[in-house]
Amino acid sequence: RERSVADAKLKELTQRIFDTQEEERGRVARELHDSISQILVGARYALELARRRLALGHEKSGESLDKSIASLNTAIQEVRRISRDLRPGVLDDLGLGPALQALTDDFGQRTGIDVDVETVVFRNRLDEEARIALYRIAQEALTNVERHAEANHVSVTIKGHRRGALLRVADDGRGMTWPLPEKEGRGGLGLRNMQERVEQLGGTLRVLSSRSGTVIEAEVPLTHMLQPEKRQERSA
Amino acid sequence: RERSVADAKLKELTQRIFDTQEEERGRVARELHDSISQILVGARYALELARRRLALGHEKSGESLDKSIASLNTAIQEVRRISRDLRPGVLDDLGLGPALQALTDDFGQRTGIDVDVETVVFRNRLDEEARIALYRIAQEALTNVERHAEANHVSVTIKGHRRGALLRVADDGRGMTWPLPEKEGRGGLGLRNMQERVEQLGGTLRVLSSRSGTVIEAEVPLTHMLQPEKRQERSA
Amino acid sequence: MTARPTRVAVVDDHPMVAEGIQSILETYDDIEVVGVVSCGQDAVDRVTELAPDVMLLDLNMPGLGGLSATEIILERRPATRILILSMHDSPEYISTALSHGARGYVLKDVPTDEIKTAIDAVMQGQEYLCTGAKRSL
Ligand SMILES: Nc1ncnc2c1ncn2[C@@H]1O[C@H](COP(=O)(O)OP(=O)(O)OP(=O)(O)O)[C@@H](O)[C@H]1O
Ligand SMILES: Nc1ncnc2c1ncn2[C@@H]1O[C@H](COP(=O)(O)OP(=O)(O)OP(=O)(O)O)[C@@H](O)[C@H]1O
Ligand SMILES: [K+]
Ligand SMILES: [Mg+2]
Ligand SMILES: [Mg+2]
Ligand SMILES: [Mg+2]
Repeated sequence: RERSVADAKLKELTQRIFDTQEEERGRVARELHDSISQILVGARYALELARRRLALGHEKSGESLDKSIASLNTAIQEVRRISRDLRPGVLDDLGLGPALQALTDDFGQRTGIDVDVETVVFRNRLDEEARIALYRIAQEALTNVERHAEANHVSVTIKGHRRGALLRVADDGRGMTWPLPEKEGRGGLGLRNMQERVEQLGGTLRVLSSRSGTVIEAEVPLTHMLQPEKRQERSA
Repeated sequence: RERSVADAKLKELTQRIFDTQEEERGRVARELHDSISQILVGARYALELARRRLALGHEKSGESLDKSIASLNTAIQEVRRISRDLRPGVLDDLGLGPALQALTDDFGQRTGIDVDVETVVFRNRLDEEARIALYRIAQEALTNVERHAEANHVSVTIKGHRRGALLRVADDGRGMTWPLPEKEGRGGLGLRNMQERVEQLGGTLRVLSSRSGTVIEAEVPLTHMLQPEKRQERSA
Repeated sequence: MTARPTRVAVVDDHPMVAEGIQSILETYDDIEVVGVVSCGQDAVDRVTELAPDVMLLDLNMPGLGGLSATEIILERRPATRILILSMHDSPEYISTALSHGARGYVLKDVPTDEIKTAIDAVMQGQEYLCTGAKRSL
């Protein structure tokens, strides 16, 4: 019986992992198809109209032109948003510090929660895997703060030290029971995924929570730091 | 111990999905940013040039207009391609048969490999989970044919029978050693993911391979078929 | 205004963008496009020969990117005024570009008049930061 309970749970979790992946694919595909494609097609109609009017020496071709310039602008902004949501260029081009800065700025604006970032600059850079993992962890931690914490303030810190790098997201919200009580049905994937991501890097995740708030700390070992001389040429 | 085996498996799967997901996110984000955005910006420059020329009564504004219509068309096609690769609208709107038809058409055109599809129509439809899973399996199987099989011909069949539904992808290529010889490090993910997806549905994956080709069969049980009366309103 | 036209070089790996900017700049009498180059390495190699007053430099290019190219170009020919052209609207890019020695930063999708405004500004010794960036610095 132990086994079949574990199996069922495993199966459910597996399904949820596939589901979230497919959900994201579906969402992005729809955004591209329903939003971007339609705007572009609209712009093209306006353009073709302008073209025809121009050929006929019609005076209103300028108007259709303006219309299609406007649509094009909307499309460009939407493409930028979708691309950045998938993976911000800042992260690949400028590194984790600037990416966290951009992430928290957006977060603060969207939620109205007061947020500060501290980047203790360190010479050794994180490798790509660690950079992405820590970014995703910060992203998920902030989503949790927004959805569950009822916090007034969050602070995000990233710093390097002798043994590696440390990301810390601390809020002053209501806190939670940690470890999470075993519940029937589906718990969240967020904390579990953070854990998984850090373990993948050979690091550790710490969760500290009390009535005065929650702290998430992800620590990544030195093996994921690039030596300055090994630093890759960035295409930034 | 049973439990920890299951845990390890889940962990591995999670990590595999993270890897492919991040790879895909990065790729799509870059395609959008480096390709689509640039095409759109190019189209806009051409448009602004046309606008300026028009205002000056310049005769060449038509030319810039044509250029920008051409760019816009390229952008529309590229957006469509990216969207369809992520999740084809046909799959959600029309079902697995038409989606496989579209997939193989693309495949044939891109690779020059001769491909045919047979859909033995069945009244009971697949539920969403099964539809997506079988589509991904066909996609991965075709990718493998393209990359490894050196085949001249592939045939894709989907049919329903009393016990469920069967997807079959058969090529006449070089074949492979099956089961794959245990190697150091991590082998490919494709076949493992197919396996995982089918198991998730309570189905079975069969791989048959010889020097005259490879056959992949994925079988999904009746529980994933919607009864005609339970059939959801489709948006087709 | 200077008597002779401003010499501008355009560097972008995307042909449609490079060509578009070139055509637009050519409509101004006080600008001369002295070269269109499609990668960072070529920009570095040809800066002395082209001798531009202003170099419009794309940020994301395969191989040598705009930021590293900026540093090398300024070592070779410090008189070059570098204006970064980019799709990225996060302010982090702007401050990084300036810290690498660029004189200005223009978004690719602002109205093209602004590119001209930016060129004029850096020619007058001013710094030019685009109006379209998502947050102010
Ligand atoms: N910062 C926080 N403050 C208060 N409670 C939190 C915080 N972060 C997480 N929690 C609690 O822990 C639970 C589990 O979080 P987790 O991120 O794993 O799942 P979720 O957010 O509920 O769902 P998902 O992340 O899968 O969308 C939450 O439901 C919430 O009750
Ligand atoms: N249709 C086929 N014909 C011949 N060999 C095949 C075929 N499909 C798979 N193989 C062999 O099986 C191996 C494993 O396939 P699998 O899809 O699991 O991984 P992969 O294609 O190598 O990598 P990935 O799918 O993760 O990108 C391949 O490397 C190839 O040698
Ligand atoms: K760019
Ligand atoms: Mg969560
Ligand atoms: Mg494969
Ligand atoms: Mg570029």
